[in-house]
Amino acid sequence: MPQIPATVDTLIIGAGIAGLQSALDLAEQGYKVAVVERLPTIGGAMIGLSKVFPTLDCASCITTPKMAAAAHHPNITLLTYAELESVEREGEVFRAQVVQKPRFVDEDLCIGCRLCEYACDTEIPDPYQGGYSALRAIHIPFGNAIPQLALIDEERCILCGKCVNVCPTDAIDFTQKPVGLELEARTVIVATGWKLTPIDAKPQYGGDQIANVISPLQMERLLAPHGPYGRVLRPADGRVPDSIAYVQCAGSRDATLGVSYCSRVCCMYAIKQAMLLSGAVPMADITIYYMDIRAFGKGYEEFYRTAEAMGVQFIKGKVARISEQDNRDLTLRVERIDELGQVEERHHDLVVLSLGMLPAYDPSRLVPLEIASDGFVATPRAKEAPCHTGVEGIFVAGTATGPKDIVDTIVEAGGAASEAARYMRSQDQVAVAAGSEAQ
Amino acid sequence: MREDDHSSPPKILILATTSCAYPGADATGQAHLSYPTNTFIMNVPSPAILPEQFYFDCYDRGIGGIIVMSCGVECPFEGAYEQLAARIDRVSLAMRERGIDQGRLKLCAICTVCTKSFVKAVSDMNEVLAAQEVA
Amino acid sequence: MSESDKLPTPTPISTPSLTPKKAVSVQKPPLAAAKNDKTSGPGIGVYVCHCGGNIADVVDVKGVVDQASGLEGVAIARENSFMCSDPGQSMILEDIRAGRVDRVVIAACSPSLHETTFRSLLVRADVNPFLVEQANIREQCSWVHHNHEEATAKAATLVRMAVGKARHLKPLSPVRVDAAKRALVIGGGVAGLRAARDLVGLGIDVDLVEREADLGGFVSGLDRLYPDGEVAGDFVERLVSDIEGDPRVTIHRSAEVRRVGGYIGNFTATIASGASSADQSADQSADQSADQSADQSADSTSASTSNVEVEVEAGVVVVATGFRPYAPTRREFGCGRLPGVVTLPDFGRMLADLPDTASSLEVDGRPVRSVGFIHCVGSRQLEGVHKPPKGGTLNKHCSRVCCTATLQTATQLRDRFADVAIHDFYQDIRAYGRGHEELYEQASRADVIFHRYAGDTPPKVRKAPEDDENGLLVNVVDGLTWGEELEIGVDLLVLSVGMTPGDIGTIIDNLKLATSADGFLQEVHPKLRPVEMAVNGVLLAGACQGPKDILESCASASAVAVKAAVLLGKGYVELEPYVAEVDSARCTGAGQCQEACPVEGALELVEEGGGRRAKVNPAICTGCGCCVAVCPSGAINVAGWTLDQFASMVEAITEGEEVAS
Amino acid sequence: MATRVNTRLLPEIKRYGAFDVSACFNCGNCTAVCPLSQDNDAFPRRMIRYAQLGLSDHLISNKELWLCQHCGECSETCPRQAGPAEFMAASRRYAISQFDPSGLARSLHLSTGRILLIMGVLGGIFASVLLWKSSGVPADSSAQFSTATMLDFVPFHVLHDVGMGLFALLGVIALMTLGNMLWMLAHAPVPGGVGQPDETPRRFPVGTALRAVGLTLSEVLLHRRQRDCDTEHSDVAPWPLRRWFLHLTMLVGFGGLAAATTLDFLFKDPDLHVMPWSPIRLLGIVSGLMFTYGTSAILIKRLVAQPHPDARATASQRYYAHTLKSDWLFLWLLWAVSVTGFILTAAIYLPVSAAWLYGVFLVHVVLAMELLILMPFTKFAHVFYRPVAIWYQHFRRLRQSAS
Repeated sequence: MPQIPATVDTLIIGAGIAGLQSALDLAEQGYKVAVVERLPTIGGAMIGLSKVFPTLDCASCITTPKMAAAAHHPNITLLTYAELESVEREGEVFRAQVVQKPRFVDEDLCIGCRLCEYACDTEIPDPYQGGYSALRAIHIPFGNAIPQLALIDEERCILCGKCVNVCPTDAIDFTQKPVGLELEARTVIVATGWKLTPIDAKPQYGGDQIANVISPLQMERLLAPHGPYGRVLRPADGRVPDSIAYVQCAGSRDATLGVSYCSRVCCMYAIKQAMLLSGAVPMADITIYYMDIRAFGKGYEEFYRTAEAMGVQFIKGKVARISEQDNRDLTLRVERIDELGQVEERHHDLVVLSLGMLPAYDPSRLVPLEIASDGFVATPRAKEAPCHTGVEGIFVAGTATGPKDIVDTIVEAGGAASEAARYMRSQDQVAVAAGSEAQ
Repeated sequence: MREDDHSSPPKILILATTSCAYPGADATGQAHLSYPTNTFIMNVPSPAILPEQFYFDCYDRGIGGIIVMSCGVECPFEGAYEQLAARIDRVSLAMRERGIDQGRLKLCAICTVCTKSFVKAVSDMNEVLAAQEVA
Repeated sequence: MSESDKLPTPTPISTPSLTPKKAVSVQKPPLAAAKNDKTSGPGIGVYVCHCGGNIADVVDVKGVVDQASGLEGVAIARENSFMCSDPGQSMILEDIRAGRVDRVVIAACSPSLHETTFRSLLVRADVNPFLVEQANIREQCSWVHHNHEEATAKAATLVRMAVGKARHLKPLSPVRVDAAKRALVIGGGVAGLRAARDLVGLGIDVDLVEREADLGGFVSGLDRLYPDGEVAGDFVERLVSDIEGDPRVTIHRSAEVRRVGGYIGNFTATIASGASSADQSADQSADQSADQSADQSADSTSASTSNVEVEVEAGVVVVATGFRPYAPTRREFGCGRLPGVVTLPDFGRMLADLPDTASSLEVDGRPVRSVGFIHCVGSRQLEGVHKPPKGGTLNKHCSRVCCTATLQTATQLRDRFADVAIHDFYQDIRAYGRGHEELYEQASRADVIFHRYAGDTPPKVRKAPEDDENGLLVNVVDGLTWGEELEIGVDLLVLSVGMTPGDIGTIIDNLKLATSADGFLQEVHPKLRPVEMAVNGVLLAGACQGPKDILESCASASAVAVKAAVLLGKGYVELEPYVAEVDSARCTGAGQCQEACPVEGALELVEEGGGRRAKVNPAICTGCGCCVAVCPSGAINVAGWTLDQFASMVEAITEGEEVAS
Repeated sequence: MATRVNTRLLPEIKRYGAFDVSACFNCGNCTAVCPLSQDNDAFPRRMIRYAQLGLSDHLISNKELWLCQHCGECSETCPRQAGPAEFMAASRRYAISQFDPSGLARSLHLSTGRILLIMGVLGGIFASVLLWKSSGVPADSSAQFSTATMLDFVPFHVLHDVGMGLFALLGVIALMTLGNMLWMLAHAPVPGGVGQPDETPRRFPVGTALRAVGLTLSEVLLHRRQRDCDTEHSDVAPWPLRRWFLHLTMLVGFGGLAAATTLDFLFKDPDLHVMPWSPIRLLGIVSGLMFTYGTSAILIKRLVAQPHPDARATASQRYYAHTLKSDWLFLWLLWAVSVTGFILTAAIYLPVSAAWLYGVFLVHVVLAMELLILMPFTKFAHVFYRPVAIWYQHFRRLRQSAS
């Protein structure tokens, strides 16, 4: 068990890029920060991406230094694989109950050597690889996970004991139990992030039914250098796709899904993936079916134009229906709005649904704050204080307040740190004033 | 590679400024453009740091060509570019005196996104060197 | 100092010095200095990264490692799939801690990405952070070469060069500069106001400079703000009241930054304030019209009305100068030529000035029955379709806020005038933010009729015939109507103008700031350091960086404040140590160096030990090396970039040649 | 020549029931999701766009308006919940009003008061005429109710004359409105001119037209399009309750009844009592049963459905949320005519004798007359327009594939 301080200045919920940036910005000022993450590794969604728009830097290259910096910062305590149970205000401070889930591997003893992983015979689908490849029942989540600690999948481990035999430090402990922790913090930053619209949200698209209709995060993994196949192949039959389609707004701007807002990143990630695909599968035609191309950020419009010049085809029209043919190719039904408004059935052999962003979960169950009608954390003074929840001492960063790209997330994470620091300073000021009055 | 013989082509030393040309070379890499492998990039805050003798030492040691990729007038170091340009002129004159082909030294400005100019500068120098080899 | 400095703060804060130029010190290398001063340590560790497949797919990493392990001075050579990752870093850390290596060569990506990562790794290992050198075998090797053998050979040479340089690496220590816990915020718009408020909240005093007599910038001239429809004036007032009267903020109104210079922790600026606000605003508008024709600068001699100049000092400079709304030419949609063609900000003011009781809008005395909005005026411009202004460039960027601002204005117009026909000419509706799509739907449901035009066929506007019911006719090839040409009668045509970079030539020149292709200020890295400029201590808030709406401007202003607090919180700043150093023993006082030195005050000749010797002021020295090149006795070198290092890198390149010959 | 846009049409269409159509953001989902929308015969977005741009003639001249069978798939999947299916229904009502120069259809659609007034006035006139000519309820109220006693009550020649008069009037009105529609169909603008018939042919291609008639008949009689619709439908009922089946029973029932009545008129001695198994009467009875079943089932479905316009409601819930009074009028009329007819037929063959049956007879005749005369002005008008549109589509396609 790492040494957990009982009292910190700021409790940050979520160790994605937003939570990490807020943590670093506070820790650099000398504040003590604890970050609670429910997954066994920090890094959030970003660490699973291949490259990021519009600079096409590799996502790991930007995330890993921040992850490493946070992991090694003397003022930051990371609580991974830990579930937040509740946060309650107690006078000037917040009291948080956290449960450390059992890894069944002693965190102090594990050296991350992976011998257990090599010895384990039980394969489980690898969520980090979009489910396309397998992990062992005991594993380190992925190569650049932080912390580099093994954990056992409780559900699927068959208790054969092979890992116990090979572990050089005797770290494996099947008797581990969840451990409750209590933390006291002066401020809370909610950075709970997002999740993808379920792939089967729109039955007309056949997501979850048709193997060659995939999610954008699955495509990220197909494109990543350490992806499941090492190259881009169709999941259904392992063929190299000749014709790939992106269906925009497959999880957003659609009242029938209950998501009428724009998810803000889908246009750009589709364009980015299209560009990467034209490198990875040079012979493939890539088509993006869209309603509006929302390339609004710095350099984004230019990026879009570059993709167009590279030969990515943009077709205006919302795809209404996707069906599978006998050879596992796909038929998309779409109105050609940019032509004569005729109905066309177009064939592609791989389709990526540009799914949107939903709140990862509802933090109001745990933290006393308001949720807006879109399901994200409410920010009552959004214009001048986008990171303010309206509740004293509780701030919010990143996609917990709505879909956002990485640039905007990182800037807002700085903003949340700023708000939190300012709040704590003003508390101190009041305390000093009260102290001097008392004297 | 264009060269088909087994001996390796003459080496090109590229002095690339930290704030412009070095990122420009990085951008060329990020764009996955392609250029020959006889190129060796040396990161230099400002090439004005290198004395005249440095260039002659390089040729003496067998460097085929030197491309000084500076920021040009965008140079972040006040006044350094002017001194660099004057020095390159002097070196060039001295090269003629010593019988070294002046084409083997080139000064150009490469910005952080000048990927095409970067590749062109490299291929131009290679042409100069190839012509020289034939001669 | 204000009382905030007496407060308990998370870090010890030394009293800031307001006489910064003398408070510069070069510290003795603090870490493992003694051990590393000699060149014969345990040796160099070479660490070659696969970068997943980025490197390993082209370069035979194992081969590079093998070659490296045979090099002079190399103690260990290893590989890892991600050197920057925790396992990669731990590998290096262990080697250092076990005493196997005392300096490090990383062969991986460009140092621009991970130099700081590996430096801090060395700090963790109690080794001077400058004892690391990177060989760029990704951007400059595996990504540009495809032949495996040749790329591997080149990678090996790049590693040899790095090792050559590493043999001459010396521990360096940062130049420590006392920093004023003050910030100069240039621009009193939304971003500047918000930055000022957050900065004082984090214990940093502020000088806020605003060109106009009133604070609030562009937003103060608007009517209502999206997405909630708040009155712009109320919003600005709220921001202003946050800082007005705060003793920690000095507001300079009707003022301009004439000169700004210095370096992180120690910037100085000359602020010229106008005599009276009335005079000043007249002067401003004259300035602005002049801007469009000729090059302007804030320190032009014409501004003789500004008679008060003050000098301020600041630890950081926050550039919050905002943007300039695009000014359409007379060719564009008849702006300024046809009656009833206005820009969106103008239209906002028209609505704001309209009495609440007004039952109809009028233009030139005729009632407005139909209003058109054209998006992307001055944004998303295309080569061959749009003409750049004289000496300028096309605005290829998207201005981000105009779509939602237009939708907001259209719904507001509908609220006030139920019977007006409203047409919206767009390319893509970019209602991306929270509450924006809702505004789009609200506008649709309020019967705003949308027409989609292609970027290369913008709508055409002409005056309607006298007998027409409308004053203007707009013709558009409508992408939503199978490319049919439609004719739409309007009485008022509103151009949703984009954002263009502001006129901040003086500041850009003085501080040597970088701009991106779109003309806006360029941050160091959009994700790693989104609010910082490459010039240390210069921070970016709001739309001077690129189009941003109010929320985004405020978020970036807050992020700037936190960055300033991190930089200045300790009361001193540590600068990179790459400055000229004089070896007094070899210096002959010849003085060529001083002649060559382009920076005033950076290098002086002083009497020392019975002769003239060169002396460098490390806080001012830029490390350009002009002095190095001319020194006849080789007595000057720039720390971290010595001539020895360059020489051994060249040796490393040509090593193979010598063997061959 | 550019097309001039006006924005006054949209509010007008909304009055006919297209309440949400303004929300449309032209994504094209409705058109692409529609199982009947194909190639260039694409709808509903095209019609919505015409409405948005105020192009009334373009809107009502489109055969696609009538090709829609209102399955509701488009409304169910519309991302903005703009109700494209309801828009199509509203546009059909609007088109019916536009094809009718008298303004009667518009009144019926837009005003409940006018519906009641028109129904009352017409009913009053018909009833008065019949009663004026009536010889009164038979004095012997215990006499078995029969065709003969009915025709004693209102003499056959009165029924015959009034009926023929009404048919003649109906024919004139129908020809006029249908003529309007045909003229507009033939001049309908087609996006980009694709598929537009080459200039008016010198000779009307009779053969092609007849083949198109054949195709149309088979399609209408088999209800092929409605069945296509139903397979896509998310709330699928057992087949006897499916929309296409009910509609088919109504169509066949109505047709059978019309045939039986006409044959009776032409060939039957009014005074002769025929047994239920005589062919014409059997046709009438079976058709009447079907018709009654169809109208009743549809009415009940509509009455029990909770109208709900929002997303994720079932298609029929959304469909019924936007039913106008004029639609109800048409349905109730059909139902009332079928039910009264059913009662009368039953009474003829059962041992009953009641004075109120003559009242039922009067109501039956009056309502049937109203139904007939209002046919071109209510939803009933789709009986002509829809087959004509389908015929036109076949005709065009046949000609295109020939050329």
